[in-house]
Amino acid sequence: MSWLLPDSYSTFGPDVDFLYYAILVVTGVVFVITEALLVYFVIRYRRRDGQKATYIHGSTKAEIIWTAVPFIAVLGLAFISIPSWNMMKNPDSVPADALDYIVNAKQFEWEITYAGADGVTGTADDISTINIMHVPVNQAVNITLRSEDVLHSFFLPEMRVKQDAVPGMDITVWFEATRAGAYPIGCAELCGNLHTTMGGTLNVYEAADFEAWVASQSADADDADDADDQEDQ
Amino acid sequence: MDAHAHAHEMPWIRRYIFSTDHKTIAIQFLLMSLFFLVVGGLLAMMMRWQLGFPSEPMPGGMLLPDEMMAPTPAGAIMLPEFYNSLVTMHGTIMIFFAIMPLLVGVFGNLLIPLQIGADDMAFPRLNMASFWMAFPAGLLMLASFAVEGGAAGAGWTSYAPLSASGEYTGVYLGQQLWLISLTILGFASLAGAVNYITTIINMRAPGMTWFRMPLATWALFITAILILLAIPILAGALIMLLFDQTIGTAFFLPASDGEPLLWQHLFWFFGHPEVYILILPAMGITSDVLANGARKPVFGYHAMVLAIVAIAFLSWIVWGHHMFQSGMNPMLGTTFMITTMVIAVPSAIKVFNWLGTIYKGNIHLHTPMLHALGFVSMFIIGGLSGVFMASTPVDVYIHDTYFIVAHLHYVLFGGSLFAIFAGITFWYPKMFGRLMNEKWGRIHFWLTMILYNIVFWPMHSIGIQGHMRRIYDPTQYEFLQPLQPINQFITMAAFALVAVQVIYALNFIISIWKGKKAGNNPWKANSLEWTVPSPPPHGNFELVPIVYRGPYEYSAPDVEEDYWLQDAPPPSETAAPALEPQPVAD
Amino acid sequence: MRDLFGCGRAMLMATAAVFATACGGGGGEAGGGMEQEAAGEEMASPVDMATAGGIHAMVMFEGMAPEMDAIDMASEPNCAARYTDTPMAEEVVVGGGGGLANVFVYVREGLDAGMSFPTPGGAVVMDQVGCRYVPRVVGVQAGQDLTFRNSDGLPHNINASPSENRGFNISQPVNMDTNRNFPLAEVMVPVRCDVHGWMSAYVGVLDHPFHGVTDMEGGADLGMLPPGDYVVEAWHERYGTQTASVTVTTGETAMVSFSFSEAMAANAVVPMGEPIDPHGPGAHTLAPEAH
Amino acid sequence: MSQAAASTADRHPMPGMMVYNVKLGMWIFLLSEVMFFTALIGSYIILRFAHPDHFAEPGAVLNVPLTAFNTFVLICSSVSMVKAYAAITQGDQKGLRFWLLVTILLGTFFVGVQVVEYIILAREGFVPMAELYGVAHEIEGAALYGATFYTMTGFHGTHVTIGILCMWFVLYRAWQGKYSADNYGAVEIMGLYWHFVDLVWIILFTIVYLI
Repeated sequence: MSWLLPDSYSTFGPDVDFLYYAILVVTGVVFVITEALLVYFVIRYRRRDGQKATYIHGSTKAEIIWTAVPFIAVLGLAFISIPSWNMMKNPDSVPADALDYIVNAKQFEWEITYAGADGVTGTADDISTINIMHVPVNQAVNITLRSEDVLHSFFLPEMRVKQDAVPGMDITVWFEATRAGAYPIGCAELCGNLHTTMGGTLNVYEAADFEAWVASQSADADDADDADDQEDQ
Repeated sequence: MDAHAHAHEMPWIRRYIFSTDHKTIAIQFLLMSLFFLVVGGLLAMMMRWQLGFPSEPMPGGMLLPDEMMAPTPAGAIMLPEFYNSLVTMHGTIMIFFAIMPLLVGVFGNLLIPLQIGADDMAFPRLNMASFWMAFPAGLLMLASFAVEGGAAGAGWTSYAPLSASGEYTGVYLGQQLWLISLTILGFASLAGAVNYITTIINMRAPGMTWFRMPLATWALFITAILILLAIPILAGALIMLLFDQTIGTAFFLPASDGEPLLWQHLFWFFGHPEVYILILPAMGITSDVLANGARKPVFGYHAMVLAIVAIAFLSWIVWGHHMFQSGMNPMLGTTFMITTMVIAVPSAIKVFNWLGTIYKGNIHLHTPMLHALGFVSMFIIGGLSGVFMASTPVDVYIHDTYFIVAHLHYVLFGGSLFAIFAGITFWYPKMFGRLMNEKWGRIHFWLTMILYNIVFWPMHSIGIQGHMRRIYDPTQYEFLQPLQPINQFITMAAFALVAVQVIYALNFIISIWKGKKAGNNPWKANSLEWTVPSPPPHGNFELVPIVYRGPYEYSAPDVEEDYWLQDAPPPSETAAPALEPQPVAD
Repeated sequence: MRDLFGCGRAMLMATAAVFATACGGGGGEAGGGMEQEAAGEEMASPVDMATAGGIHAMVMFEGMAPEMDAIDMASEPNCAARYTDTPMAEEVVVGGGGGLANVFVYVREGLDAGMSFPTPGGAVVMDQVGCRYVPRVVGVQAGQDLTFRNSDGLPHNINASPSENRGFNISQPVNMDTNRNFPLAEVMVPVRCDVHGWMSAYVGVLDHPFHGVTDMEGGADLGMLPPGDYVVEAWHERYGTQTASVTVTTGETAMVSFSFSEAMAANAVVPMGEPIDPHGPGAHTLAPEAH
Repeated sequence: MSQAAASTADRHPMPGMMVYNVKLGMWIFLLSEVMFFTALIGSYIILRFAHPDHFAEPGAVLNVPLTAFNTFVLICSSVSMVKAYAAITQGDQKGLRFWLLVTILLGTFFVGVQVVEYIILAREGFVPMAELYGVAHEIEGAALYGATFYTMTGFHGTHVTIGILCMWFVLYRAWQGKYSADNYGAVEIMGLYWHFVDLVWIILFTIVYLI
């Protein structure tokens, strides 16, 4: 039972993890102090017969202190969160050289489309996979997240990415993985009966391996197109 | 005319079933919501079975129909559809039919007239109607388990479009019953809220100024205002969703250009005030009990009132923090993050004031006091874990994970439910004339406290490891498989937690007949309900009470005892009271 | 506490074992095919067997069978592991002799107006094996039980979207059977699995028993009918429908043949959810290519 | 009516009490009504901003002159309600009955016109259902327009109808002579409700028909 985050492998990782631990420390200190005081007071001021409690109604000074201190603390936490939040979610923060992807969610699959050699989605050389996403390491990827039916939530725990997919909306999600490997993809929004099966795998490759994967896919890209046509029927 | 005598002439059905007496209605709400609390708890146990032992045959599952539990040669295995219904109905029943009626229906009805010195609510028949809408609404909600397609399965938040069309879930009638039931419950809540607000504004006894009201009444007053303003928003949203479901409109269906996010905005615009509806009365009850247990005035009474008002006000501008990852504009996310952080301040003020209240007290650790202290210690955890998700970047990671489940249960179970236990035990004499058993009360408290933490504390941890909420089978995800022993451990502890509640149930039932007779004021408390017999007669007060002071004058140096009833004339006026007690004017 | 608990579970397992024995441990056989399970007591059929004749349909595929795509089961390794070869899509399945399989052939028109047929007691089984439906196309009578069987032991979901009947969306997390029926006749009801996008199947629902699905030879028996003129339709998921008229005489098996070719895929109309009234006029304008 | 209940509701005001219970209760209830219509109107505004192309120009689909006249009728009914209230505060029983009846008739006329308007619009294919929308005629915009229009005006119409039913009850009691210059609470809260419904309509008319 651990309060430590699992390792992160994206450029968002340090920001999110720093904020998490910062809040953990702040709340941890408050937690220990308040709970310790509670226990201490209960023991120290336990019932003594024939004695009265001290008749105190309050203290304006104390009220001001414990209004102002938490106020400053939480506002501080809010303000240090803003830059990271903007970096993660603001569409303007997506690096210009990011690779374009489309992730289309539906009950209960992630359909992932990679733009292919021409770098534009929606063209003939697109590569589509189901539930398995292939990305290069140290390269930003720019995902247009869509949904066909209900809400889903695209969750990459190690990348510290989570974004709901909303039918009728194109939502921009981006991240940059920093280590090659295979990582889970999850659905974090209840999306129907078999919501639980809507998992997948994120394969992060070294640049060369990614090229090889693209090449292997482009070889049978025609077949993939046929398959798409048939699905449409 | 003598109301008191009149009550005894009334036929049985008017006295116990269709009663207009606020105390009887409070007991009706109590029995109803305890029933739903049990139901909600059992639903949670079935969920826990599935989470601890995914797709293993559930004991007793054979008793349930095939649409819920699939019969296999090995035994009955829970279906994902049913699991989703359990998730939905556990949340819905606990929030709308257990915690909310317990806090608002029971304590609102019982305490408001008694604590302000009124003979009853402003609109007693409306009050009766409120219960008789809420109860059938609950039965309708339960009945939805029996209809074709099963009960609603889109979560208690019923996010559209999953909830807006049966084609996504296979649940048609169940979802519609869910919507209708909550709409009826909404009417019941509104009837209650109008009643409470009118009663508190208009029917306070002479001398009961605003700042002489006990904090329980203050909290219920502010809660009633939140209900009054929030429930109609929910009703509007529910009706639109019902139209989408039944007549084919497309408010929330993107296929016809409806807006799924509109549902979320409406729901949480209601939903966040609702969250405080579920905690403010608990805070009020805790304040009353803590002062009584510590034999000391509440520390910073005015600050406590202001904090309640501030929470209520801020609760209207923080709803977006439920929607950080929903696709809402990130700039709005920043705004909501700041308002959300700010709402932590009044909660912190309350915690520090509670600590100030027991500081230098003379603490009597009776059962209600234990539960009140339990509330404070658990609310600290629930409040602090809320700071994590207020920070938007951290929320990206922990949103919709078990961290949220842990957080909300620390607030609703560790918070509200402990306060409810405190409140029921504390005011039990005013309902049934007797005290609950003290020894068994303490045993129950300690077992509950320990087991409760064993159940919910590890949920923070598995949430931090990325365990999503509302998933039917965690082992479907390879990265969650190492967490399965923790899930099993939580499940076992949860069973034990529910089992020890039998102690409370037995204590509650047996004490009705066998409990120690309470007398007027068993806890040596100050507020007006303790000046009348337990249980108070129909009409409550023989003479309209006159209030001389605030409700928390414990250990005042002016009197010998360590408590000072609100209607006790001050020593200087005992000879010639400025105000003559008046007979009740009816 | 833990001990107590384990004991409870052990007891449960024991109960389950007894239950399994009682049930004959059913539900395991993979491979499926259409099974008419124990039919029970048949109600009297209105067809007089003394005068009845049969219909046998042959559906052939002309030309080279189109090459099917490989199914990418990478997202479900447990299923992929069941195959030694790459599993191929089954949209067009042509047998060695040129027969076109998975064609639903049924009597579309010509039954006497007064005739109604008892609902068969046995269930039609549609199995899920290796993340495929086996069989892929079935015919059932309206109201007859259709058993969806999960033999994969991993979660499947069965999403049927009929037009006339009420749809359903049920899931099967483990090896199990689920029975459903369609009370109204319609051709066809599409069925798919939302977890595995490649899995699809079709159910033809008719209020009479005169239908069949072609095997690898392209043959299908439509059963014994009263003598008369009938319109028979053959339905294929890619090539659409063809009709032929056929005359049934006592004691004979009338042959009716259809042929499909890849060229038809281009402008095929594939009916879904079409209500069928088999009691219509016997003769019908015939499609030219049907003989 | 329970005696105990009557005693509470009509009890002599407590010290510091500004308005009697039922009137205060009505004000509080109307606050919640404000929130209800806020939810509906807010949804309309959000949907309209999100999909401006789906909402027709003012007057393109809806009959503005007819509804403007209808609005005038409803405002007149508010005036007649005031007259009824003024009459009973003077103890004028006849005036109360007359003006109540006028209010009822004007209200009924309003609802009647609304029903006729619905029928005409529905025949033109302007319905709330997404699938059936615009079947008969080509109507600009999408189903959101129909859904929001019928929901908002429909709920308002329901409120007017409930008001009319309550007013029949008040009129019946007025006929029995239950009200007087000292006892006119029911008429007053009836008036409060009626003016509220009227006010909501003016807002709805403005944003649904005119903007």
